[in-house]
Amino acid sequence: MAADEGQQHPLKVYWIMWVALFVLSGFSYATDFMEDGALRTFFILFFMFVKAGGIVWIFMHMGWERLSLKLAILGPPIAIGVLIWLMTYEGFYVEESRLEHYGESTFEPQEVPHH
Amino acid sequence: MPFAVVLILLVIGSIVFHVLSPWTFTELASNWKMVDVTVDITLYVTGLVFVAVNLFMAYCVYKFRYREDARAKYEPENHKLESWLTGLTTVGVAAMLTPGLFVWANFVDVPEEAHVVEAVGQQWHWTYRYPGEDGKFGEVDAERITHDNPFGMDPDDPNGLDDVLVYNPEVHIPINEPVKFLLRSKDVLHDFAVAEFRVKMDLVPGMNTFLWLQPTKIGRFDVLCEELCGVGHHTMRGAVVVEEMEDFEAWLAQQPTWADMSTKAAGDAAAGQAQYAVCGSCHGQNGEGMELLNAPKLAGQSEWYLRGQINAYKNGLRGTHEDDTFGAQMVPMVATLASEASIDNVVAYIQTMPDEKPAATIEGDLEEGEEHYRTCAYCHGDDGMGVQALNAPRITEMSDWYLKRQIENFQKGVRGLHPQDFYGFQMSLMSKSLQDDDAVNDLVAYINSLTKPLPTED
Amino acid sequence: MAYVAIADRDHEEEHHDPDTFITKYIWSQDHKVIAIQYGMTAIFVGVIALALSVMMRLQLGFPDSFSFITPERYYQFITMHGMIMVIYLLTALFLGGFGNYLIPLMIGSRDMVFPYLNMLSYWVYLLSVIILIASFFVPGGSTGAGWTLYPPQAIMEGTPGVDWGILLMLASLGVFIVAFTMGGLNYITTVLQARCKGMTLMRMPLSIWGIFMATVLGLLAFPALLVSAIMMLLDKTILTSFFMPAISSYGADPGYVGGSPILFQHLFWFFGHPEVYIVALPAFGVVSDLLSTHARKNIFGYRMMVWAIVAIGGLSFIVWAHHMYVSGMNPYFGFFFATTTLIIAVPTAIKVYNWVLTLWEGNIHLRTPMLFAIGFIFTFIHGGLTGLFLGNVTIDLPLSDTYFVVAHFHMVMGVSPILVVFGAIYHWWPKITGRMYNETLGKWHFWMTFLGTYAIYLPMHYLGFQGVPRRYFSMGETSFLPDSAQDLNAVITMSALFVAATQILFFINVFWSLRKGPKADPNPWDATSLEWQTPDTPPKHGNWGHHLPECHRWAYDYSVPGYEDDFIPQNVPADRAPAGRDHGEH
Amino acid sequence: MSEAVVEATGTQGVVDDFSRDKQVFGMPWGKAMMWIFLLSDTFIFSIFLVSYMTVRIGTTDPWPNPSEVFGLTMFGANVPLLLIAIMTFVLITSSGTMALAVNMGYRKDRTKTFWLMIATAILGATFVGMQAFEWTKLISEGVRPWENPFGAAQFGSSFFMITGFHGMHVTGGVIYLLVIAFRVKNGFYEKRGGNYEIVEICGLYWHFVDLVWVFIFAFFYLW
Ligand code: HEA
Ligand code: HEA
Ligand code: CUA
Ligand SMILES: [Cu+2]
Repeated sequence: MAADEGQQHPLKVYWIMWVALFVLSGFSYATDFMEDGALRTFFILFFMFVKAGGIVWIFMHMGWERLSLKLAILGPPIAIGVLIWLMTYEGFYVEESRLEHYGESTFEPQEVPHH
Repeated sequence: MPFAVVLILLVIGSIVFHVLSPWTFTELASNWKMVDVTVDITLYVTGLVFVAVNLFMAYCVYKFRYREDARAKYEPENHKLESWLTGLTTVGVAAMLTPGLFVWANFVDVPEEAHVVEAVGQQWHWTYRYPGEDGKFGEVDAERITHDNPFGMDPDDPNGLDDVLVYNPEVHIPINEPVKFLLRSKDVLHDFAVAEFRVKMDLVPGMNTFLWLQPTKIGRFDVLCEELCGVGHHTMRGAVVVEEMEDFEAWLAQQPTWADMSTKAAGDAAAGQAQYAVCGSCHGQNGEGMELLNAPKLAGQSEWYLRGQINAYKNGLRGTHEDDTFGAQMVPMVATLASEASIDNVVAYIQTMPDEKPAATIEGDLEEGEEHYRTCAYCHGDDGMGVQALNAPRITEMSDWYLKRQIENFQKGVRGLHPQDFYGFQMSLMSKSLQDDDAVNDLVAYINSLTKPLPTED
Repeated sequence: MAYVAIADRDHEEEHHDPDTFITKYIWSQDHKVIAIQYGMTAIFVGVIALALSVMMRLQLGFPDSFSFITPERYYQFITMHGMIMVIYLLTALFLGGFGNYLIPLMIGSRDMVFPYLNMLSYWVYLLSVIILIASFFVPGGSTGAGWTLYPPQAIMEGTPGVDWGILLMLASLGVFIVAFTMGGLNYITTVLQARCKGMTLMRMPLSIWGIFMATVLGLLAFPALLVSAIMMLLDKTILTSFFMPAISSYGADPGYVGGSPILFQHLFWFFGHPEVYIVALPAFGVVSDLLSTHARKNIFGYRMMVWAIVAIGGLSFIVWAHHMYVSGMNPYFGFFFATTTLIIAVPTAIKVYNWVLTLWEGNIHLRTPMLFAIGFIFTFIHGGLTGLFLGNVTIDLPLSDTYFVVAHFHMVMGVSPILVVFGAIYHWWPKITGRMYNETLGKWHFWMTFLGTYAIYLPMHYLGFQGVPRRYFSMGETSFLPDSAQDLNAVITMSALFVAATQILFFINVFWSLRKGPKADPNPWDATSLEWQTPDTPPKHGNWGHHLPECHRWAYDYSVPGYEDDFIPQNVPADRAPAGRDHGEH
Repeated sequence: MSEAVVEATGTQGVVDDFSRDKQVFGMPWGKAMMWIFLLSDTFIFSIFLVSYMTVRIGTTDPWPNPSEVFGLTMFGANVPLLLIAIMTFVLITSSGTMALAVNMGYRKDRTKTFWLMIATAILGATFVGMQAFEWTKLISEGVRPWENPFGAAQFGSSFFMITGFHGMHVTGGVIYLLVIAFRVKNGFYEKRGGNYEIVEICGLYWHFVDLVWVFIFAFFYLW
């Protein structure tokens, strides 16, 4: 793309994206009314990623950028992926160790006041 | 030319140093032979590389040194060579890694039948816990830790009652039996390490970690804390005694259980008064101490410390060094306290004595002294009233001449070097940073300037 | 507008020359001045850290003979020593110093893309240094938690500087990271977006590659440190429990509950391991250029060298827990990290081979910079190989937290990059100052530093084998250490004192050269890379006078057959000299 | 006009971009730098969230139920997450206006750009305001960074830290927006050859802040 054009695109895409974001947020908000479980988790993540993708791809114009930028920006976070992956194991390892040696928590949560 | 020579000499020198060096791994005392083997393998592979690459470099430096007429070869790349080297390196790496992973797999899964011992670390000493008859540990909780319950045991947990509690940095384990050390820390990170066993592991507060081994040698091995845990880090020592099964069981049988500890009756001051008569003759009827008789003030000293020191004399941890003439006088005296109970009674009686500030006998430069005291304050507290959790006794408003003599004893090794006097050993390490007599005087003078805080309700 | 690559927008308003002294030397936006400011500050703190190390050695070599070294101070010394050396000296010197100076010159641009930000970067760095130094003087002194700052101990009673020292340290680190980010964004953008005509990435000198990759690592790794610093600050100040479980400290309950100390270690090393490569990669790059230039030979296997740098950079993010084999983390991680860690040896090995093969069939001038470069190869091989011991999880069991580790990282970080730093200073000195240094002094400086440091660190490995723990104020009697171990310590201390003293030679050389050093000609080493082709020496503001250079070849056209000179500068067009082997074209 | 224009796409395109002289990405310096900065910032927020995840898994104390804790009572009924939902919509709206602003910028429509940016800034400010409201509500209910009556202490710690850090980003963004907006209005960039990429750069940052919120919303309020 050349200097004078820049990231200029038909307004329509923005409107669509905009509406889409509202709808999707509506959905992810709705997941709060589902009962817990794999399905809910799936939806939470699913809508999260779709929304995130939309913002990055359309609003941040990533979709129109060249592949080289896409890779340069989306590549490095893989490292974070590894960190997340391993830290889940670490978290559970710690928790198990605690349950085994220090026993269940004795904390009684209070009712959440409504106002 | 000289450079090439130096490089070659360095390579040869390193090898010679390695071969001749008396400094190498301590004699193995556990089943972890495989660790040493892995080290050797790695040593050979890397040693080979070290020699080869450096000699080649030396050769280049010599052969291709600058010459007027010479001209370097223009050779940007040589894929064949590069892939060969890459391949070889990969092989070398694999050769080192593979055995390592196998040994680790072995380390990770603990044998089912392993005896379990819990090593508890805290600033700056070790204590231990055995599961007792039922083979089950009672649940613990850091928030429950108090002076009467140093292990944070749960009083309502039946599994805990028969747990054997060893409030002492020395632990015993049977030889040729797999032993799993469960590691727990009360405060900060520590690390349970025994050089001869080859394995070590950090203690992490808020969770339990572990290591396992099978001792193969009878003997007594130093336990070192190898994770920085504050100013006392280097003084945090302990010992593992490896002995035959029956000796081990005999020893274990003598150790108190949680049930014993929690039901232990408090000392009876009235009863103690009678026994104190003996002590009184030197230490004074009110425990105020008598310099002439070299008997320090006892009144106001915390009971746990008094009890500890009386036992130290009884068990030969103190008063046995030939230069410890005054300490020697204590030995027959404490012999008169036959039973644990009698000790408790005397100590209880001492607690009832009026606590007057003794007259100062030592002058010194207070600024200097304050500077020196910074180190002491870490354990004895800013007010010098002592910190039980750190086994640091009260030093404020106690006999200053005695304080000075003990510091000197620690420095000279008259006190604190008995292999079982772990807390004394800490002082022998710490006291040495006082260089000369003046330093000691300044310090003691400063301590004289400290005053006992007014009693607070609670 | 800014679209147009810098080469095409070569009009003067680009760089309004500074006139007054202030704008020229103090609030300068010229990358060269900023580089020198960075360098001088870094070296200044470096010398402080050096002094600290000497005091540490005094205690270790001759225990309890110096009343001013108490255990408290000792632990403060090692902490500040480590932290300063790694972050405030090497990171700042390589990236802020050499990065700033070399990037624009070597890729043929007028300056960093955002000079103002660049200037800010330095002043913020200076602020972080001031905060750091201040922590020596606050009540309780600087923190003694070790440069790894592991909680709970770093913020709990029993540690020196637990009231103020630790706060200032964390604050200083935070500020440093801000400074680094400002600089780092500049370096990366400049390398990616502001090269001169004909300067492709695959034509850049390896120095730039090393610095570039190190900066990338920095921008991705420092966040981990920043975040953990923030969380530790909160734990310390308002008693949150990120890293703090329920504990009983000094017999009292400080009121924490449920946090995880191991989490901090993971975050710290997720930063920490890339960090060690942040100080290594620039050294790798620079040393390649020194070797090639002074051996009059093209660097061997340029493309492999570049890919190795990239590979090391990438891998360095998935090996962090090799610092935690015995930390009590999930033990199964050992398998993963041991494997990834040893894999790193392969790209690194490639680099080592290529350095040596660059000497092969070269025409080697053993000038001071070259001496340092070759010395680096030796010490780095040694340090790297000991790294393989530690990387192998099993061997780490006995060796972790002993002097073997100390020996490893000093060999690989405490001396190797330092040798490169010196070599680089000597190498670029003529360009930076326009004067020559004293060759003989330089050579002496090398020999003493090189041999001296080897004498310091080689014996440390053996203390480690015997099980002497690191971070020990004194050993006292043990059942397993022979008394000779103490003698060894004394020897180490001797050599440390010696080496530290010989650094005087360096500074003498510097001042001598600045006063009466002979005038240097623009390209004393007959080097090919662009910084040596500047119209004036030292280069003026804007570097290139009126026309930016054009790059026509890679940086290593030394001794190209059929050309009488044994070097062809990068800006010599192909029609005036043989093209050589150019990596620019594919 | 500059030969920086290479049309090859896909892998070949990547190769071409990286083997080109002068510059890799066909974009202004400022924009390239913003992207790189955002990458670094991504790491910051990721690590915040990873820590949050780890402590949440690790603690044995019960984790408060967000949809209750963050619930609001409207017309007698307790509507879970109502405030958060509103905040989310506010932020999305602002993203929309920002996107339009960028577009208008390229059309050199200064007044529209200006007003759209102002709108974005106002929405951003609203978001921060509502966050402040939410904080006060939680604090009034006894939630503190170091403890809370509903469960694990880490709940409050992570909540205040992460939303706080995000809030700071928003606040910073609002200021940034205002500065640029007024420069646009005053024709600051006309003197600079009428180039309005700066608006897009500003937009990149703003959208990123929105992006982060998407993750916080999912991980903190829903999960
Ligand atoms: C410049 C800094 C630097 C560099 C480059 C390295 C490089 C490496 N480091 Fe080191 N390391 C540190 C700085 C560095 N390290 C620091 C500061 C610490 C301590 C932090 C602290 O706790 O305070 C540390 C600690 C440390 C540990 C933790 C020890 C412990 O605490 O228990 C480990 C463990 O795996 C390790 C491993 C390695 C490895 C495998 C490499 C590899 O990258 C080395 C690769 C190089 C080579 C392999 C040599 C060249 C190759 C050849 C000559 C080819 C032939 C090779 C074969 C055939 C295999 N290092
Ligand atoms: C770049 C890193 C670096 C450098 C150069 C050094 C240099 C030295 N270090 Fe250290 N050191 C560390 C990084 C470094 N160190 C780290 C990270 C730790 C761990 C801290 C911790 O445990 O928390 C440590 C710990 C450490 C210990 C262990 C303390 C303990 O565990 O109890 C010891 C003990 O001998 C030691 C000694 C020395 C000595 C004698 C020198 C030098 O004196 C050797 C000779 C010096 C040089 C050859 C350098 C010359 C010049 C400069 C360094 C500055 C000036 C620069 C220019 C002019 C360009 N260092
Ligand atoms: Cu406990 Cu070090
Ligand atoms: Cu590492």
